[in-house]
Amino acid sequence: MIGMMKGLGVTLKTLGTRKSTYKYPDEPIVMPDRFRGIQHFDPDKCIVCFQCARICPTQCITMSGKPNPDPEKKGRVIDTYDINFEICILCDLCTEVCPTEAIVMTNNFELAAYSRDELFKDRVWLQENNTNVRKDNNNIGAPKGGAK
Amino acid sequence: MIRTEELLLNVGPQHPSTHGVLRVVVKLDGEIITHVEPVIGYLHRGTEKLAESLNYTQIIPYTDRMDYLSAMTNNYVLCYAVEKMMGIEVPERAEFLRLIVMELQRIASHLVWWGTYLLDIGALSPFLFAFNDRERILQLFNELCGARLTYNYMRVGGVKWDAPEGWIDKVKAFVKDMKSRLDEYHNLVSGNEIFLARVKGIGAYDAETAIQYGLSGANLRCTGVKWDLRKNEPYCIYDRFDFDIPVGQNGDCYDRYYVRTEEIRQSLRILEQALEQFPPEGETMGKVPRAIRPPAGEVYVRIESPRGEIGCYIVSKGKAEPYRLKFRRPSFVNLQILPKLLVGESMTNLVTILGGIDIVLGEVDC
Amino acid sequence: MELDLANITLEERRELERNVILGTVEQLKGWVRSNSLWPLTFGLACCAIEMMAAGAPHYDLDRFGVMFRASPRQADVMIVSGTVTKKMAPLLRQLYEQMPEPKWVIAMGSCATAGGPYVRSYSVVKGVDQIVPVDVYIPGCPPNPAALIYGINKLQEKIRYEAKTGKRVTDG
Amino acid sequence: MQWLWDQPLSWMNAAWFTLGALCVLGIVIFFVTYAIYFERKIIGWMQFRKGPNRVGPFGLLQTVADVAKLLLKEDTIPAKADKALFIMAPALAFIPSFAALAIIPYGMNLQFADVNVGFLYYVALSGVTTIAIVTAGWASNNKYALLGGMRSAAQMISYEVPLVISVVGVAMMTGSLNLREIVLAQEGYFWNWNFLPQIIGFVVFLVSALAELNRTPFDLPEAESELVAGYHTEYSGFRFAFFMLAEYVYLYAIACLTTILFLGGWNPPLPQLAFIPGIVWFILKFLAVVFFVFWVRATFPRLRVDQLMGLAWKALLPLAMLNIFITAAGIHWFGWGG
Amino acid sequence: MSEEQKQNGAGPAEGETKAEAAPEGAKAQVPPAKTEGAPQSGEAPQAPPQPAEAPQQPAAPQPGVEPKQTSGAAPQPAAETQTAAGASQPAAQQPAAAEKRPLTDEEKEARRQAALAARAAKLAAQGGAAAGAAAGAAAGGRAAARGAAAAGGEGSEEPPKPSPNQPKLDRAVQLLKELVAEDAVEEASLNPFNDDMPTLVIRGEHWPKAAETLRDHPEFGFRYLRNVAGVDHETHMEVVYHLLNMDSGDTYCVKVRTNRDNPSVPSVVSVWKTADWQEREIYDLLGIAFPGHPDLRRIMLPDDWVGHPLRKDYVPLDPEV
Repeated sequence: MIGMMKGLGVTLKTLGTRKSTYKYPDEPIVMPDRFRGIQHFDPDKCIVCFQCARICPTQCITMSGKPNPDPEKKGRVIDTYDINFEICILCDLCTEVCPTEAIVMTNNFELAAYSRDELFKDRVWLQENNTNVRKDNNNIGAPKGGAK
Repeated sequence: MIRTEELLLNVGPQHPSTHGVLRVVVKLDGEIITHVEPVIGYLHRGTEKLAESLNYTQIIPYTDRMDYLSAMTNNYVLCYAVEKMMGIEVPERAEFLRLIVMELQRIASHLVWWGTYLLDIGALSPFLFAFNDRERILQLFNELCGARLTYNYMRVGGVKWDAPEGWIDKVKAFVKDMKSRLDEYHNLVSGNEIFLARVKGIGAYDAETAIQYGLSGANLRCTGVKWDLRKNEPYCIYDRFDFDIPVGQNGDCYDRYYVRTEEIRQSLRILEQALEQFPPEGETMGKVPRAIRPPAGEVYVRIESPRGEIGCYIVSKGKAEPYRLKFRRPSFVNLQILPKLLVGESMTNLVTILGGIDIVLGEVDC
Repeated sequence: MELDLANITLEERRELERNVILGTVEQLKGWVRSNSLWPLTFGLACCAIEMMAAGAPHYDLDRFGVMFRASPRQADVMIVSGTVTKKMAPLLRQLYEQMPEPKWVIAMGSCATAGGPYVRSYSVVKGVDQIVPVDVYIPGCPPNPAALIYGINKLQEKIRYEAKTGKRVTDG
Repeated sequence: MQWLWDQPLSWMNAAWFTLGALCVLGIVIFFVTYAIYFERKIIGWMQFRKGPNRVGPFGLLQTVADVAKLLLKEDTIPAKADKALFIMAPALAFIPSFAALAIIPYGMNLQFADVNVGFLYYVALSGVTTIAIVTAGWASNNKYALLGGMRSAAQMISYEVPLVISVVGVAMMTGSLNLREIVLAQEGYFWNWNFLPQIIGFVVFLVSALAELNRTPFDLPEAESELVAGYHTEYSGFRFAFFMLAEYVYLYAIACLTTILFLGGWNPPLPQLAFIPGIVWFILKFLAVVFFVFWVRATFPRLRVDQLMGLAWKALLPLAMLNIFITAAGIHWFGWGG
Repeated sequence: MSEEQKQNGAGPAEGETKAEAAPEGAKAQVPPAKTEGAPQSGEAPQAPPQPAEAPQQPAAPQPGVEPKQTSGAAPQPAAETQTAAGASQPAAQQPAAAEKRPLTDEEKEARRQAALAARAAKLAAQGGAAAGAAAGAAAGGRAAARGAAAAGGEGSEEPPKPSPNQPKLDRAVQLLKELVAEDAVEEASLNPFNDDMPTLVIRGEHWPKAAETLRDHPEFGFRYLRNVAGVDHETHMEVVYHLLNMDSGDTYCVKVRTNRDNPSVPSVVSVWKTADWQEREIYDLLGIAFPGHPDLRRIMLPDDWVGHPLRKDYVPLDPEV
């Protein structure tokens, strides 16, 4: 019987302790800085090197560049860039290999949608999604000294 | 004489206590089980076939999703295998981070097991107690690498993220609290006479059967065999810390319970020592060539995951993708003893024994 | 304002139906159904652990009246959490049919939404909406419990909205 | 209420009777709704989490929403189920539970029916529910339900015996089975309530009462983890609501009986506190017993079937017998009761 | 640069790849040529710096350290490998490795010898690969090539250090030859990546008997079967068993080969029960039949599944679902 009494004692003690429930829908939960939510894309930093598209295990990033409009600068500018967020597994490899940190994770996780085609995030959406962007974006995979 | 024919019962793939999608076809004679045939494969996602077309850095997210209760140990076994093949040196600080993270993961995994095992036996509160404390570990991981369950934290040659400042003190605080929480768990359950009546002497097997069935982890140690890869085949920096291996005597459900709860205490001990000797600075990534191409050959490495010995067998042909990647999954091997244990038991014992073996279906079906 | 009910057009009739007295009864039904969603425990893979964590003290689904029921007969919503393989698909369909009528489906995680990391695997059904009609998709792999709560709230809004206006919600 | 029964049976009185019955039904339904709500809240609090607090103010409308939703659900009857039995089972489960409430005295003259075989009446009616549960298990043509039904039949029958014998001690001390007289016999200070001299009887009564209610640690029939949902696996919608209603009405009945038989009904613990009306004491003791039942549900694991049977026949029954001898000795030598 | 350095690290294995990967011969041709470069330097970082074996570690780390090259090696050797990897040409090592230089010359001779033998055998293998019947010959040819390469490999290992497992390997091969059958062991080698785990390739028909002896013979005592893996090399199928002797703690790797068209390996469920499901999984995913298995059925895939997904030539029926 002693074991049962001790058990009852524990539950009674917990009755009084502080509850650890977040009041989520009323107050938003603050995620730590490194939290991997949906990506934020900054088109002018992008040098269209296709590293992120290549490293993505589920190949959900499809992008296309176009030659630079103003003649004196060489290289390519990003034209279309969309992430099929249905199959994105938030593994953070794309931000790791991006040399110019054009693509960065944000802390937003509220992304439930009623239909699947809302989950195709195109460049415009990714650009506007700039609330609580991740600050220290540790891209160890990127080649040292920027893109060579 | 009344002719009683046997009742074929499908403890279906969707069942609260089968820890995922395991179907056990059971022939019942009244209340006693006469024949058992577990059917698996409902979560077979073909990771090994996918891995043959992905390079090593891309496989790491898939290892998280194999045994989703201890993602860190899966990451480690893959990185360890590739590092062994390529002879890459992992810096001190990365080794320490890996050890701390793996031991935290072991505690989290044992907490989930403890909660769901007691939920199967009928007690409602332990499940909530366990998840309440596990949440703190998940928050630590969330701060460290940004995810709660699928971390993708380790890389070949080291770890991706260094510990944010203040993280080590948070882990120290957690370890101190967890000690007192563990005593409270024991008060709540371990002395409870109903629990002991439900668990003692159920599903017992001896050391010889355990070795014959190739069991590993707590299922092997509960029979008295002192075999823990952290001690017998040391990897990472486990040989610098002293901790002992809890061992049971007669291999029944209670001994498995005792061994696993004792293992949480031992992991806390390791964490304490590791946190003291944590090198203040040092880089977290070893010397790794840009494109990871292990030389042609094969390697089989194994480490101690919370569920047993997880092994990674890589056959490489020198290309960036493995030619063949096979994981030796402890839950898949441990589940084989279920039919042998269940014959002659009652329906309620089926749930107790299945809970005691502690399987995760993501790992069984891989 | 003279309105003879005999020869009014169809949409007027539908409009009438929607917001006169009938409106409040429908709204009441919508409020009742959305506030006591009993999900069927249908945990397949890693998302199931996050679903359990959502039931845990920190996020506590019980606050929304969400009580996990084991039998499909007493469940209103089926939260498909995890990878649906081809071997599991017929069983999922069977369970869906066993659930009594006002029922909804939440596809939790990118595996259930579109196959997730196993999109090129030979044995995975790419997206559970090939088997059952899905109401809310929650991306993320696995979506953290707060995202699941956000998804459940979105489903509750959808139930109330459909009860109020009678129109199917498919976007927005 | 006695003058009411002496009236000739006219249409007017019949209306009064039904009105009285309806108000008792109202009280019980009110109790059931808030028992479910408080159970979820208290068990939540015991597990570090808040219970339902978003549906109404503080979540008070949560159970109202649950019950209303269940009424609105589609009524599915499995194809090969035995239709008549399937429909009858929930009704058969609820009716005796509500009928058993007639004999409970809440106060000096607050009693519906003053039957002098009070407790026997209750035990007879609660037996009918066992049959209902077995028919539910059998009719829903589902293996899990069948197993659940069989188990619950075995459990209910084997726990009825210790329940009844443990009350024999009380009956011997008060010399009558009429609940009102039992409470009257317990006047005075709290130590001449029945639970002190009858401590063994009290413990046996509590344990077998938990088993009668199918609650943890004896909630085998609807064992969540093994038999999915026990005998009401196939029931959905309002039929399932009936089963839950029956379960909670029995909880109400058992809590009232415990208060009356062992905790001195409406008598205050100290005569000096007599200025507070008896009904308040009755409600306080009643809530204490209900809290104990919730508290046990949050803590204990479940017993196995054979252990459960063993406990009933090998432990509780001998204890109840022992209690009778002790009471007999007590009455004879120490002049306890009477 | 680091490519080559990695490539030539594993002399013996390289030989094996070349013979193996006949189709992409071109690529394989290039590295062996340079194998002669500096196998011993490749050896040093590759092979675990056994305290006894690593001459260039004058300050041997604490004697008790396990022969584990990951972290066990004291930082000093780590610096050693850093500089070695840093060096542009493995040959231009800094003085610490100098005294090993005299060894490389005659050892280089053995290496070239092995490479020649391997190339000759490969040609034979290529010729025979087409005809199924010749597969045996190819296997034989390849085996010879690997044997030679392995011998070569051993040869290269021999002089710098007699690997502690080498005598164990010979003892095992010799024991198996006596007890089981003369031609039971096709070949034996040490796996350089796995702390020199002895690897034996045993002929299919002798495998049940060999398994029996491996478990019961007091000298072997492999009561714990760790892992059973099926591998589909384009030219043949292979089932790999990893065995463990719990008391002495040493592990062996045993391989059994079978051809691709109707692969079959005798089942060892009677010897180790743990092989039951693992063999069913290999049958299910790779299609290798296991005669003698109690109930060989599909375990992972639905029963009406067509084909074996893990085969290299598997094409899924309904890719888009």
